[in-house]
Amino acid sequence: STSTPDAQSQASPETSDERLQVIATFLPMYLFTKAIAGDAADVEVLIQPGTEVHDYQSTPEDVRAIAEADVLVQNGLNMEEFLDSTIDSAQNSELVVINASENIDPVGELSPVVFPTEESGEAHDHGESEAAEHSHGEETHSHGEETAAGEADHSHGEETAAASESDPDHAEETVAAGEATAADDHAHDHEGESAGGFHTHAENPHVWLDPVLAVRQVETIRDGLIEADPNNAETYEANAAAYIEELQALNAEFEQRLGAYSDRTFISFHDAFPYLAERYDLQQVAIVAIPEDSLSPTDIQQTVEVVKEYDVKALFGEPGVDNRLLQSLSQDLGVELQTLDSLESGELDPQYYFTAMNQNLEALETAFQ
Amino acid sequence: MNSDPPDAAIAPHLCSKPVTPVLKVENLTVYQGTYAAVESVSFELPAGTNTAVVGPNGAGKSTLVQAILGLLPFAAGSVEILGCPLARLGNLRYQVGYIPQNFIFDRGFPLSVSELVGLGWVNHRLSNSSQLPSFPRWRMVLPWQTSYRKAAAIAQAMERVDVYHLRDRAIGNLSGGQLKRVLLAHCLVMSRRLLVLDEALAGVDLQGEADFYTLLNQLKREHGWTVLQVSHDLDMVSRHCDRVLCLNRHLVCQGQPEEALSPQNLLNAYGPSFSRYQHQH
Amino acid sequence: MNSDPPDAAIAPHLCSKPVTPVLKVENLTVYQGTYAAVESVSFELPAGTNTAVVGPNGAGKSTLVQAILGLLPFAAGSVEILGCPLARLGNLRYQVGYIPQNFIFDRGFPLSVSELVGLGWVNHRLSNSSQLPSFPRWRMVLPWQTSYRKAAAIAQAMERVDVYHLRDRAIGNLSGGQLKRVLLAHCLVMSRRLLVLDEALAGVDLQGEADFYTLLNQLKREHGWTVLQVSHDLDMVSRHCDRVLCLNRHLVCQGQPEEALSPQNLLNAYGPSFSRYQHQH
Amino acid sequence: MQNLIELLQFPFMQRAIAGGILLGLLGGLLGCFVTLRQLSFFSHAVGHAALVGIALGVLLQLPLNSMLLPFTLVFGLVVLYLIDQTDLWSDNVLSIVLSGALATGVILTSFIQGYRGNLMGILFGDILAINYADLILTGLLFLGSSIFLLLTLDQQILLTLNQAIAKVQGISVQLHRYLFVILLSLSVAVSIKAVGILLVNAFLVIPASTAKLVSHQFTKFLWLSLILGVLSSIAGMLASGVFDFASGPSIVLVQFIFFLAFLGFSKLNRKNSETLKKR
Amino acid sequence: MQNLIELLQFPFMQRAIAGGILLGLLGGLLGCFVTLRQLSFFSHAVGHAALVGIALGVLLQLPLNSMLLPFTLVFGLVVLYLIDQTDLWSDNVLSIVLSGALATGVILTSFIQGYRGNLMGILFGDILAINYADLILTGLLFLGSSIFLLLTLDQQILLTLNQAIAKVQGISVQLHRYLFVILLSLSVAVSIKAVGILLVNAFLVIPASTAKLVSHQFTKFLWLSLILGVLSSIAGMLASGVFDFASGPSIVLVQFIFFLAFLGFSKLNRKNSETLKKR
Ligand SMILES: Nc1ncnc2c1ncn2[C@@H]1O[C@H](COP(=O)(O)OP(=O)(O)OP(=O)(O)O)[C@@H](O)[C@H]1O
Ligand SMILES: Nc1ncnc2c1ncn2[C@@H]1O[C@H](COP(=O)(O)OP(=O)(O)OP(=O)(O)O)[C@@H](O)[C@H]1O
Ligand SMILES: [Mg+2]
Ligand SMILES: [Mg+2]
Ligand SMILES: [Zn+2]
Repeated sequence: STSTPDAQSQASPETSDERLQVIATFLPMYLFTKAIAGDAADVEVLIQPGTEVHDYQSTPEDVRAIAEADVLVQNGLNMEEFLDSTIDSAQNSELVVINASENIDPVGELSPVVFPTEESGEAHDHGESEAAEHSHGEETHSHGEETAAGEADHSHGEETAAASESDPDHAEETVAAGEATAADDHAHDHEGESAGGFHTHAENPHVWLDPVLAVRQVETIRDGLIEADPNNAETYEANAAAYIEELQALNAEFEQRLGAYSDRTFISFHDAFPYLAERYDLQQVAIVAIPEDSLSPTDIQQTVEVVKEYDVKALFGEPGVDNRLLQSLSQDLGVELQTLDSLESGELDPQYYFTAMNQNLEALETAFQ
Repeated sequence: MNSDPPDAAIAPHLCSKPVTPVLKVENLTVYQGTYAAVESVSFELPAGTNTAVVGPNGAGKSTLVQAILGLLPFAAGSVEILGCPLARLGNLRYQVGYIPQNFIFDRGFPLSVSELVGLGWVNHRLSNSSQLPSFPRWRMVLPWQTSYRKAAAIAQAMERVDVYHLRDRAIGNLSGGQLKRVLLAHCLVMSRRLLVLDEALAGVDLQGEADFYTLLNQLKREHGWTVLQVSHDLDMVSRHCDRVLCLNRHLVCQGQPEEALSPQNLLNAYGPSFSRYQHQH
Repeated sequence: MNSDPPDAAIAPHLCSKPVTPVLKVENLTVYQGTYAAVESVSFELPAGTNTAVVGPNGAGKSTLVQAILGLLPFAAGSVEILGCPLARLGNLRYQVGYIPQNFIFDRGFPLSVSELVGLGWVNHRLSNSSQLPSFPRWRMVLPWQTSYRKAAAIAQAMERVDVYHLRDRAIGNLSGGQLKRVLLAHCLVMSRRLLVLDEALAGVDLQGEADFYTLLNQLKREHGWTVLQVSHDLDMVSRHCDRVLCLNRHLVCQGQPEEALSPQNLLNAYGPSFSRYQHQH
Repeated sequence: MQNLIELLQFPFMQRAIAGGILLGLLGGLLGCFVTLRQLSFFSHAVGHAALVGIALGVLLQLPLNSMLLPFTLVFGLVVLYLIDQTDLWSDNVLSIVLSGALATGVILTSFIQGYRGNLMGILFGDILAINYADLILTGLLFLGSSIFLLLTLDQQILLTLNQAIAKVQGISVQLHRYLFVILLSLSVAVSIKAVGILLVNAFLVIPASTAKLVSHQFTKFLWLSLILGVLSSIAGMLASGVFDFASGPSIVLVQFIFFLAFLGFSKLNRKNSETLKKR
Repeated sequence: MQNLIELLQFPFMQRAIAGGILLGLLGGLLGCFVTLRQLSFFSHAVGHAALVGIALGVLLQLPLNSMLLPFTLVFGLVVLYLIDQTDLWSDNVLSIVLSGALATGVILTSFIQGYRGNLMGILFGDILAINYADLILTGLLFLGSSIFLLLTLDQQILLTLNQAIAKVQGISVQLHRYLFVILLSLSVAVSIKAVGILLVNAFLVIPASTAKLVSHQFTKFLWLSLILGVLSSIAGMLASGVFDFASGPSIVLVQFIFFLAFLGFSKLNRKNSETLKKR
């Protein structure tokens, strides 16, 4: 059997109608893309919400959809790494891949999963810990760039520039802090690099949970769509603008409502909210990095200490997951068990983002009261 | 002493009549896969007899024995043990001892010889070990109450087949003949009404064989045990058994060893080429 | 015709000298776990003899045989087969046939009788089947070139032990005796210099046993096969074997059946209580 | 050390150790028969195959927790039925049913629209997350199992050793086998939710196999298996406190080390006595 | 139907079918010995245990893809060694080594700095994502395996049936066993990356077991196993095209259905002939 690029190039024009065919990899990407595209393009989600990402096995229709699609929207930051070979397999040379996180500076270091006891006093001084995070973030990122050369060729400088544009204060702080700690953390940096040498999820991919970065993602997707389908540029602009406005309103709401609290430490089960935490000066304490991790007693001991020290009112699980650890911890400590939605599954309606994030906001408020 | 009538009295089993054959097989037909390995075989075993089943390889001897014990389903016919159809035998089942032709087991099984022998012991109210004084019948028997009797019975059984020195050995470490002896001890550990032995003595040495026949003879006479054994050793059979069944799918003949093992009958059972053996003997 | 000298000539094996015993065991000591099951046993088997190993259960007969064949490591002593130490036997190994006391296998193994018998055939340039005309020696033999010879040899071997009618049967569906016969056929499918049988005839019916002894006799006389067999059937042994080894951890005695199986020797081998058997006989 | 003592004062740590001990007992007891009946992969297979149960639960809108137990039971019964009906080895059947169920599960999940939550999450218990209800359930299960198994110990051994002889001795072989698988399924269902699939499988297999390496008697085997189960739980928890390792895997590692140590010991023993005798 | 024909024109579909056929052949061939040697859980266990290899790879900064193969080999050899050294059943040993390795892997991963996501991603291949390199590798492996296994077929059968007899006949039992496990490890390593753990396990176990149900001859068994492997791949791929099911699981489901059908057929056959004979 010969490879048949002809068969494929015949097939694509036949089946694709005049509208742009867009595939979003998983829920948040679908929500953003759908919001931008509206009715101007066909948007499909590849991984149905609720499917465990690693249980995902493609159907021929899925691959065919990729083969015939014009645009694929993915979160990037290795979130969809396991899809790479499937996308290759579809052999769609005309496919435009929009990497929604390409303008975003990822967090590579872990959130303080393990919360060092001796430092717990200083931890109020979030500036420092944040700075540490940033320096690691950059380190890992630059490394990632070297290897992922082909697809996203944006220079590092441009990226950070873009970042500082949209949020000048924050960016300044970032750069300054990064410089300040670069020398001190030298030894640690090497460890960071060793993790970077391993290219699966070296960066935390949960970008979409920060409304400001979500705006960035929406913009990236919008630009990508416009490039792929200039005819509908206005529609995309308009839809995106409306959605961004909503996101900004959401951001404002978050800032305003969370600003009222002084102790802003919250405990999540896995490390899904570092971007959100960073945005609103919250302190996320994650018990484990990824949900499949096993626990050591010290992890829990430190969690308990954090709860006591910061008088945390709530622990956060994820909706639909019966998390027994959080249940028994909340019973032991007499704190509430709330849910914080990481939006990896949910309803296929662009407005769902706001519903879920508002619920998250309320949940956080109860924790800080 | 003859076949223990008291047993029947303690166990007021619906189907046990005063004078029944220990085993009654009627018109039994058994399939192995699609092959009728045993066809319409009928016979009876009176209590206190030692009956041998002989026949060439593949004659259906093991099949017959397994069907009688309920290990193989049968297509037609009926089997009654102690006057009961197989399915309703219930608690009397432990009064039947069995040694299969191939005892297949996991060589790494962590089980000692004395434990294996002890597994033959059933802690049952009705158990009326003839070797030991029977205890009051109205009392519930709890496991620990019989433990000294059990230990004694195990020791005695092991001594009878001369494996007492192997008592703490793992069963996976026994030689072929030692294992056969241990299985015999397993059957001897308590009183049985029927002993079904499928080539149980193949692989046991001369001495063990002779001892065991002597023992069987004693148990048969003194305690009314009934024995059904499959064997290829016609010499031993004709010397020690009361009756012989010649099987070759059908029951070719049955009767006293002298008549059943007559050259003509053997010819019928083993086929025309059997004469060769007769010559050599 | 005596032990095939040509074979040795084709295989210029370093260790094969013109007149060597087929098997030479010297001072062999073998442990089973921590127990010395065989202690300093020495003997030789000249070509073309049928030797029996007898002894009580647990005497170490199977242990001895397994150590000779390299299935068990031995603590001391030496074994030479066809003049070669075991480890250097190499390609001559297929000239040894073996039937274990217990042939343990997966009953669901999808293998037919004729396939199992065929597994005994080794497609070797040096294979010099005495039943079939030997083919030119200078040619490379490819598998398909021998297939007709192989098929014929398989059929002949199955007929010799009377299992030809079972040829397409799965080996898991055989009766105990039928399986033993099939294993014998497996050994007979090609010419062997040494046949080691560990109670290979236990479970085979009278006719099969007699036939097989006749066959062995013929192979021994006509083709110089050498046989080492373990058996508990002293009658058969004294009737058919040339030599007897009495084993009870040590080699108690060896010699012609008449002398080796004398009451005194048996008493030594089987221990003092053996007299009982002697009485009954 | 200091830290360890502090840790031991936390209720979660106390619960985890208690849970480890109970599971060590339960696993050690059931494991004796699990290893001998070649069901080593039962819990593992059930754990994976549970996807189909959970997916069905979502599709039929039944509460998820209520699905695990019936599914485990059905899985166990199907496996046993297939073992009875075929000539195949148990591990073979387990593997087939596992694959079939997992494939069905994956296909079923594609019919689930907009479900929120992690389907397999239900299986990832962690011994540090064990709660009092789990402890009580496990305790009850251990009590029930030990009563059932010890009262019928002779029957259980005999039917594991050789079914033909067991049947002739009047043991209801099928009944006992099915009861055992039901017991096993119950235990697996309860403990997988409590401590996760890795740990359940290890508790059921490793202590009993270790005991099997050195035992020639069933009673010794049983006791050793129980003792090893309990000891490795305690040692594993303490090690995980001292070295700050994940607790579940630490326990498994301790069990594995015990296994290797016993293996080495038994080899060494044999070697020694052989060389002794050689002289 | 229409849709199916369209789908078949896509190269990914053609590759997947070709891959399915090759895997059906490779799995069917190796599976014959895998089922008979009680290694049904080998691929599954290796798949899980690979975590330790992956974690080591990350920690030692080695490229991950290069870790899977050596790890699989080492795993296979360790398992075989332990089977040789103990009285335990193969599935028992597999289960123990799986648990030990997985626990070690989990603990090792905790030494990895930074966010690490799911390390097992490498094991979740998808048959629709198979590429030409995979196809060629699988083809070569099949060629190599069939040459090796068919040339030594008699030896392989004999040593699987009974090691003592095989040894006496001059077969280097240990050598052949180790070679086979190396071959198996190679195949598993190559195909797990290509099609994922679920499918590899199914290909190695289900067609061969199905063939075993109805075969009384080894040659028939071997052929049937190969044919079933190939047929179920094709049927599964077509079904997944028609019903829009995930392709890998569809193949497994077809294999499972074949298994049940053959089981029912063999039972029915026996029943029929029995009732016939009864009259
Ligand atoms: N692993 C072991 N540990 C200790 N003793 C063992 C072990 N395996 C076997 N034995 C003992 O070694 C002795 C020799 O056994 P072997 O199988 O050679 O006897 P045999 O002469 O073949 O007996 P049989 O006539 O019963 O077949 C026996 O007493 C047996 O109990
Ligand atoms: N599954 C099967 N399918 C067909 N035939 C079978 C099957 N199992 C057994 N047989 C045949 O049934 C017949 C009876 O076997 P059985 O084991 O009862 O013989 P036996 O009289 O005990 O022989 P032996 O003296 O060799 O032990 C044999 O011819 C055997 O080949
Ligand atoms: Mg028989
Ligand atoms: Mg022996
Ligand atoms: Zn698994």
